[in-house]
Amino acid sequence: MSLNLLLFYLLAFTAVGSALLIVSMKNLVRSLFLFFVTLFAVAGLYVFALADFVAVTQVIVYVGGVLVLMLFAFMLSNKVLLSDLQSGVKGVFGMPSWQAGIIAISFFTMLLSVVWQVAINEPQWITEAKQQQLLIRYQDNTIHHLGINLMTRYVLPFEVVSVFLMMALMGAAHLARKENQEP
Amino acid sequence: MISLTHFLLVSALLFSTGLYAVLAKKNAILVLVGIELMINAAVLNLVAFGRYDGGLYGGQTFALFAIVLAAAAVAVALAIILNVYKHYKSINPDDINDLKD
Amino acid sequence: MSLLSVLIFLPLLAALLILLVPSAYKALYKYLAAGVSAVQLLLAAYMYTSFDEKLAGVSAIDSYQFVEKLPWIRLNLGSLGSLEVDYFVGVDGFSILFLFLTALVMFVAVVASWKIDKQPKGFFSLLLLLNMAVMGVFVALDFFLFYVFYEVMLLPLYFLIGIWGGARREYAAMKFFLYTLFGSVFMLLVMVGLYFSVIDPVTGNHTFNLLHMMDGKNYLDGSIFSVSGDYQLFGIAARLLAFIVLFIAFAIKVPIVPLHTWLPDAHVEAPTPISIILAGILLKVGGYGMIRICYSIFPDIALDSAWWIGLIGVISILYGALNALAQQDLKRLVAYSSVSHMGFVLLGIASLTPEGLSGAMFQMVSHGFLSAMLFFLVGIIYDRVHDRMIYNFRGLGTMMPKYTAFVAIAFFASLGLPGFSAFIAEAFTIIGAFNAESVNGLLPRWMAIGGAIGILLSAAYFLWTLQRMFFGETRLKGGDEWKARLTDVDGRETFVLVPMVILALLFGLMPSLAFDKINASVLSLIELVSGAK
Amino acid sequence: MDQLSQISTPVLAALIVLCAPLISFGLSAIAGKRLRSGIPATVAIAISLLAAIFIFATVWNGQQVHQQTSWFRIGEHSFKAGILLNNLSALLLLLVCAIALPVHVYSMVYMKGDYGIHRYWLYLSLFCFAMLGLVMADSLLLMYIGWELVGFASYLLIGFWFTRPAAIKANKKAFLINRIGDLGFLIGIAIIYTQFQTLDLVALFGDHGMVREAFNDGVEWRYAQHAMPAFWLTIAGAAFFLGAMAKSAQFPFHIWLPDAMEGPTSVSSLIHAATMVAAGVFMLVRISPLFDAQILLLIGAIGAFTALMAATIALTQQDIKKILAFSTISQLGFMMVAIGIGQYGVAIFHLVTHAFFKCLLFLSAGAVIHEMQHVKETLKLELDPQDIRNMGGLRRYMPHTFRLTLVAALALAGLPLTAGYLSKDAILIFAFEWAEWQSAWWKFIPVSLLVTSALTAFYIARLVFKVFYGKPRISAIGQGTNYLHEAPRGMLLPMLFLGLCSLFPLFSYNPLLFEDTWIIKGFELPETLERVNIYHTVVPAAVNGLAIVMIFIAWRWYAQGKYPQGSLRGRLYEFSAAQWYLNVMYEKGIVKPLLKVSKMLYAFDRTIVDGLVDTGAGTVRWFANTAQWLDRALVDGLVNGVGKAAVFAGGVLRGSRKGKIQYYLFSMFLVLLIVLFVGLKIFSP
Amino acid sequence: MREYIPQISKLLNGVLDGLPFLLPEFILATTFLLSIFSGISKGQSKVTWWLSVTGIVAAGLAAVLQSSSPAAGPVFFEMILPDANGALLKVLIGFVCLLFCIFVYHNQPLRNHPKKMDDLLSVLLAVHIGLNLMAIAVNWLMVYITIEMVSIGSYVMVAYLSRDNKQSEAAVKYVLFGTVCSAIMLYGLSFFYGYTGSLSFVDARHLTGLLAMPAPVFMLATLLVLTGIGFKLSFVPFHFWSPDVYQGAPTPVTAFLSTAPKIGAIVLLGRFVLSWPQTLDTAIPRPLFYLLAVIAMASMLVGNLVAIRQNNMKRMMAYSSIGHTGFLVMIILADVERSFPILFFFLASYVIMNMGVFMLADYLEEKLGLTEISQYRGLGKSHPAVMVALTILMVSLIGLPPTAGFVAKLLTFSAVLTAYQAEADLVWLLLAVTGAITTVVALFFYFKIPLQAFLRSAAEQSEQKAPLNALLITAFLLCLLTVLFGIFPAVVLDLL
Repeated sequence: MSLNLLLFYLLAFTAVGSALLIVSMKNLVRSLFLFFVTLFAVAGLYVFALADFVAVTQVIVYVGGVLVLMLFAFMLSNKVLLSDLQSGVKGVFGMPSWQAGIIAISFFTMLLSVVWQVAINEPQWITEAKQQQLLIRYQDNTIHHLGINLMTRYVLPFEVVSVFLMMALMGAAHLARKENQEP
Repeated sequence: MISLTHFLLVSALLFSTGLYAVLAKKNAILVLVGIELMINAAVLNLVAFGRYDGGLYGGQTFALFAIVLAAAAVAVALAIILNVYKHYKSINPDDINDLKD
Repeated sequence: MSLLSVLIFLPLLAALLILLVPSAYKALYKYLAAGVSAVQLLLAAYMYTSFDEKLAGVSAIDSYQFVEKLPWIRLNLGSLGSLEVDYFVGVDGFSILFLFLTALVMFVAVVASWKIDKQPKGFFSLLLLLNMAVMGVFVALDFFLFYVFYEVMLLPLYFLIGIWGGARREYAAMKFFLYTLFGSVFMLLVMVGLYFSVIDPVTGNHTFNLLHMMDGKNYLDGSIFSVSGDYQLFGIAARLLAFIVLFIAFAIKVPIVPLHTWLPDAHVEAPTPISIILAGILLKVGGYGMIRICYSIFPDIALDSAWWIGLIGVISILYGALNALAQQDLKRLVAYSSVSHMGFVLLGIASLTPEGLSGAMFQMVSHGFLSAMLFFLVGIIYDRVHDRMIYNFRGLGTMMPKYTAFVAIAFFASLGLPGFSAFIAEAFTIIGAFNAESVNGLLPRWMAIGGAIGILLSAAYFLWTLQRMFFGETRLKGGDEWKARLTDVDGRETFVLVPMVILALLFGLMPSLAFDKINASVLSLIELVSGAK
Repeated sequence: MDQLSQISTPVLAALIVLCAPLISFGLSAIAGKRLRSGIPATVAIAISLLAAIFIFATVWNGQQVHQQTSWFRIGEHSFKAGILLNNLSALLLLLVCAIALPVHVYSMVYMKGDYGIHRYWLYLSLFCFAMLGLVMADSLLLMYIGWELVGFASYLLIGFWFTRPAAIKANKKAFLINRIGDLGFLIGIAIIYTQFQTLDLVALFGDHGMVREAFNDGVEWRYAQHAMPAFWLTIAGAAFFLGAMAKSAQFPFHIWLPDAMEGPTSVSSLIHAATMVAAGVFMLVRISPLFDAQILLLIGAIGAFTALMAATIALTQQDIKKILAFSTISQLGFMMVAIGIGQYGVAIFHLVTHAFFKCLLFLSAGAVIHEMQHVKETLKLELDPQDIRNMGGLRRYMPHTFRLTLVAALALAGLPLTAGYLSKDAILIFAFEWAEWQSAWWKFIPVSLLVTSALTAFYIARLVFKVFYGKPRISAIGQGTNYLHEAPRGMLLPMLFLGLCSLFPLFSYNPLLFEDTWIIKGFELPETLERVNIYHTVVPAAVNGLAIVMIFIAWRWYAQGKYPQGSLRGRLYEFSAAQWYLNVMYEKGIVKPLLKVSKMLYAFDRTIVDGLVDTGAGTVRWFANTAQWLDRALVDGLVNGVGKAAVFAGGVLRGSRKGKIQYYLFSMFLVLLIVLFVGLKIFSP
Repeated sequence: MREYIPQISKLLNGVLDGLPFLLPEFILATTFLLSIFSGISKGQSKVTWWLSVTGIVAAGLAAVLQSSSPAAGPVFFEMILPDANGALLKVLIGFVCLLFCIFVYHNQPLRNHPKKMDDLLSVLLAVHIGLNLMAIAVNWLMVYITIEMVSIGSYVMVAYLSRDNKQSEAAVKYVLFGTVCSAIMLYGLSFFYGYTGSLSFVDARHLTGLLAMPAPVFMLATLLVLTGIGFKLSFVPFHFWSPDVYQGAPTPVTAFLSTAPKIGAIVLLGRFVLSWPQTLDTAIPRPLFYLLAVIAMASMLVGNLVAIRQNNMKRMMAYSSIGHTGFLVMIILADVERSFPILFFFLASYVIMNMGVFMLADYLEEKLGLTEISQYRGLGKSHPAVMVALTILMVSLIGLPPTAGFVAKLLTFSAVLTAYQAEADLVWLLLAVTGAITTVVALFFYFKIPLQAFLRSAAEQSEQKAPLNALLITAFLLCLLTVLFGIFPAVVLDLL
């Protein structure tokens, strides 16, 4: 077993484990902090998929943005919110909602079968890509590639997303804004 | 090189976990967290597949967009949850059930 | 704008006018409606007299009269071709009778609604809208146009029954609406199917033209309803299924057993003028539709299913009559008698003999006068005492001699007393049905005999009613109060009743008035259908 | 105008015959209550009579007159309306007018002062019009119209006093039973039309008419291209006979006629004795070529049975009009027998003679009832003026009436010198002759006729003796006060006319031999009238002998009051008095069940058929609920179901899931999983 | 870096080629920016309103121009396909947005909202851009972005007032349901990508790749992707949110939600489903086809049946819209290319009817405080014009002549029966019959309104006369349009 793989397993275990902990935790704040761990671990996994820029974005946007936003949201609002913990959770691995569990497990089974299909039945383009050496390599400068692609091939979505973000910003700001700002 | 299957397996686990959170957690914020987990699983899939897309970088680009969009969605969702908290004094999705048949 | 279009759209114009006239002048509405109906009646009468009876119509466009054909809808549907609908109206022997009948019954209905004082604006404008739709149905030669008019009939009726009706009017209105819509929605499907199966031989486009649909040559090979094709839908031959669907749609209107149950409810709850229209015209739409559409477009199936149609007719006759025998509500009795009498129409049509078909047509016209009259008569006592249970009256003959005379005339005319139109109709329906086995072997003879028994039963219930309500010593449920209110027919009512009596007599004594108009069409239809073998 | 000039004189006369009552009818209809006098109607019928005499003079034994005009067309067939005048119709026209006129005159007195008299004349004119139209019609369709219209007029007249429950019940019954007959007539018409494509009487039943030319080999009945199984010929005959049975009150459709006596007596005499009820016989004679052997046997058998049955019932009736009604039924049976044995001329002859004497009997009865009513009203008694038990000894007060009644009674009993003797003996003789050629079993027809004529003599004698002999049974009358009067002249004169017509001279110079009567000669071939066998002598002797014996018995019993009390009041008496319980049987066997069926059917209609529809609507609603349930609650239910099981496992499920977002999501995923699962089942190889 | 140099000019050309086709979006984006600035200023919202209306109208006109010079093929590296159909749909979307603006302007709560309505208009403009792009998107990336854009804009719109419990509840339900659906869709898309290496569904490689997918994967991935589209269209089983949200959201927003996103999403679905016949000339993959057929039937049935039980006007309309979505899916299946005029006519008439109904419902709600159908008792007498208009719209929604709804239904059946004639698959018949039956069923609930209004009389006669305003006039005009399009449908389709 290579170190690579070991590290991958470690990260994967961290990610999945922390995710499971999040859903089974009683304490909201702890869950949120555990979410940090998950996000970091997943970002690590991105790196293993040679998507270092994505990993960085993940850390910046999620950890720096989303999570902080969530925490701020709590802190800015009523204290009660913080302690407003969900009920029905019994113990660490208690089953607060076993129906949800069944659904999740069924889905997981389905996904497993899909994964298995992929494993035994590699998609054709991947095979071709492997043959033609179109893979992303360790030494590739992904930022370069992404940059150029974003400015050419993906320029339309890129620009649209700018409008999108503007709108989301406005919307969120509007919703969070206190009323009666104006007479 | 780590095989595709590994990634897919992890992503499937994350997705299912997120799904469980969405369905079971009695706190809207945690439901959002569950959604983020699902999105992360999808992104993981995308980058894992994207490794074979050396020419176009489709997977990674999509992943980038997905992350950004998710963040924006969270912002709005949080604002709305705060709003609902103002009215219901609760963010337990089960308590929010005035509208029904 | 041909005369026909004037006839159709005049009421619409009047309806708009009524909507514009402010409610302060509400007395004006009925005069306006009556005026328009009278003009229509004159127009229809003029058309009736100037109708050239040698021209057959049916499937030949050049022998239609008063034809007007304008392009209406031209929708370009991409590779689906273009959807072409024409405003195409014309009159042949079958329609001219109904046109006149409609104008007459509508006029009667307006006069019958003289005393409506609840929201007269709505009432009269809806009545006129209904008038337009019915006129349209009887002259449309384009399936799309026909369907539009057919459906437009429903809405005013729903409101007319629903707003101005009796105690259970909501139920009745909804039931009526649902029933008819149920029939027509599937008719829509068949219509669309036909559209895609038929092409206009001149332009090569698909067409809604009813006349083109009647010609087997215009059907595309391999299309759903192609004449030769054996397309199957749900395991049934497509043409058969289409015929059944259309038949049910019209049978609901006729109505036949067991699709008749809307009729008693609708009649009982509807206000008198609407009952008159329902029985006088709307039931005929069913029969007309069968002739114009089911039989003309699917002659092959019509031949094959004649036995069943005849059977349904006989069952309707007997079932309706027996049910009428059990009624205690006068209006319901008349309603069931309608079911019974309309059964003759089915029997006559199924026989496909000139006698039977003419008899059926004649029956429709005659029932138009007579049922309108019967409902009007029921309305008279209902107006006076708001009761129409047979057991609550007795010996009206002494108190209301004129009324009783009219009732007796209407009853005897309905039960087929010679001299009145129903006699000719029923006798020839029976004769035609009987004849069928010799002529074309479509109906067994016992069906004719079964129908004849229906005539006997109709005598039973009408006489029983006469005996119960009008003869004997006067005894009323409402006592002296009723006695004061039950005045004999007044001038306006006589004004309505007398023309109908005269018409029933006139048609009974001179059946040629009607037969001459339809003869050519009847023969042509029979040729069309028999030629399908 | 052109057409009018082509009309031949007899036809014009026939039109006058027809139109006179019609005009009177129209006049009465328009005038309503304002016209209460019967003069227009009487004048009209008088005009008709004159015209009828003219027609008779022209047509009798001369050329048949047939003229028609197109009425309407259906398809390729033209239906014509026209007038057919031959021996039969000319005779009947004359008869109808000749009977109707006296009845009109009689009515003017008899109905005087009645509240609804204007309606009386209206109806009477309608009846005359219809009856005359029926007689002169040249096609089955027109005949049918007249046929129905006379029934309608009869309905109106029976129910003339419409406030009397019995009257309106009776007229309904009469009309309905006649309708059954009409049904037969209509079916007959349908059969004829189907076979021959025409309804013209001349074309159909003329000397070389289609019916005679049609081919029938017992399997197939064929004319030109049209063919039917042979049994339809029999059915056609039976159908027409059904019509005749109802109209001519043959068993089992006779029950309406006694009830019809609820109408004014003058009406009974005209319609229910002389003319309308004879229309059945007339119609059968008109279409006689149609009948095959079976039908003739049937007609004969029914006629004979009806004659006997009605006679037995007449023996015990107490209502004077009922006795006469049953007598009429019985005599109509005689006519039917005549038709059944193929002697159409004799049937018509009896029809004519019977019309006169029976009409007279009714009018006499009317006169008597008139007086009894008068007594009842002046003395304010509770009595039935028609019950013969209340009468007696009237001979003294109403001698003219008595004498005329006697003439008619003798005619009915068939004693010599009367017209009845001639016609009745003719039937009997021919019946015996006919039976010679039939199997022994059919002897019952002449024998029963013989018995019937004996019974006839008895019951009519009973009537006469009970009414006119003995002492008045109402004590007040016997006490010398002159409550009873002779009938007024206005009534007596018509009766006198009829009485004269009931005697032999009108029909034959020979009072004893029917073979010489001109009416029969007008219909029959001479060779059938030869006195070839013993029956021509023996039968009259036997009949008259029997009749005299019966009259004597009746005289002993009723005139001398030596009635053997008790010994005769057995079951048979009851059976006869109750009119063979037929009414009860009809009521219980047909009317009640029919009403029950209709009630049941209506219930079926409301609950099942309509129920189905309501169920349809209900189903939609049910679907809606189910869909709702599926939509929101199936999953819930599933969850709850499993949840309940899970309570054991410690799982907890609280509260309703409605309106909860996670529950929506849950449902969505569940459906997704199910779809996925099903889809995989279907699409995975 | 270096390897891109030879391609760069080609890539830039690709970008430049595509630019002209985005004129409407440019106009909208500019208006969007301007609206933000104008919204900042204190004072009346009128400026923003006029600005937005101008922008929308201008964009609409640009789209009209575009329709006459459509692109030959996909532009922007197979991101979008700005064809003539797309241009027409943009016009339609613009029309909805315009109506929405009018609606908003006359809606008291929005107008008097302390936070003003400028932001709403800005969001609307952004959503408009999203919708426009959705209507022409042929790349999953674009699809995802536009769906998200429309969704998030809609969340904001629903939550805009948050006046009371119900409004905020609607928003939170909407946002949670929506984000879950989009997350699921993203996951599905990851498989689409993973199996084909491409994201554009006009790309043959993508389509063949999907066909080559193992059945379970294809089924799962397709279902997951459909979840996202289905959420926007709210067909069964992704419809759970819509009744609650429709009921809770401010009425103008409900009206908007029930129309505009459906236009974009249905076209999107159509483009995807029909990419096989159009690009590869093969049949739609059977699982997808049957799945959609079942979805169409289920939507028609569920929508119409459940609607029977509803009493709240907006809630009923939610189910009605589910039912109509079933019809839309049916049209899509019956081949959108051939039947685009049909689809367009259906959408146009649907927009008119729905907008009209909601405007009138809003009028009744705001002026008279009536939200439940049973409260409409006897309104026919006191407000005849409003109720007659509402009745006409209901007639149109049922699909009875002479209204646009009827022609729409007729055209739908035409498409389906033609499809049946082409391939005798029982599914077509089932679809047609389901459509027919649900039409009958629809009578039950649509006619509750005239039934209440005309057949019943009010318990107490309120003589409260509401004034005529521009909203009402617009609604009447729409009502007139339904009749006009019913009698002369060519008026609409001659646009094509």
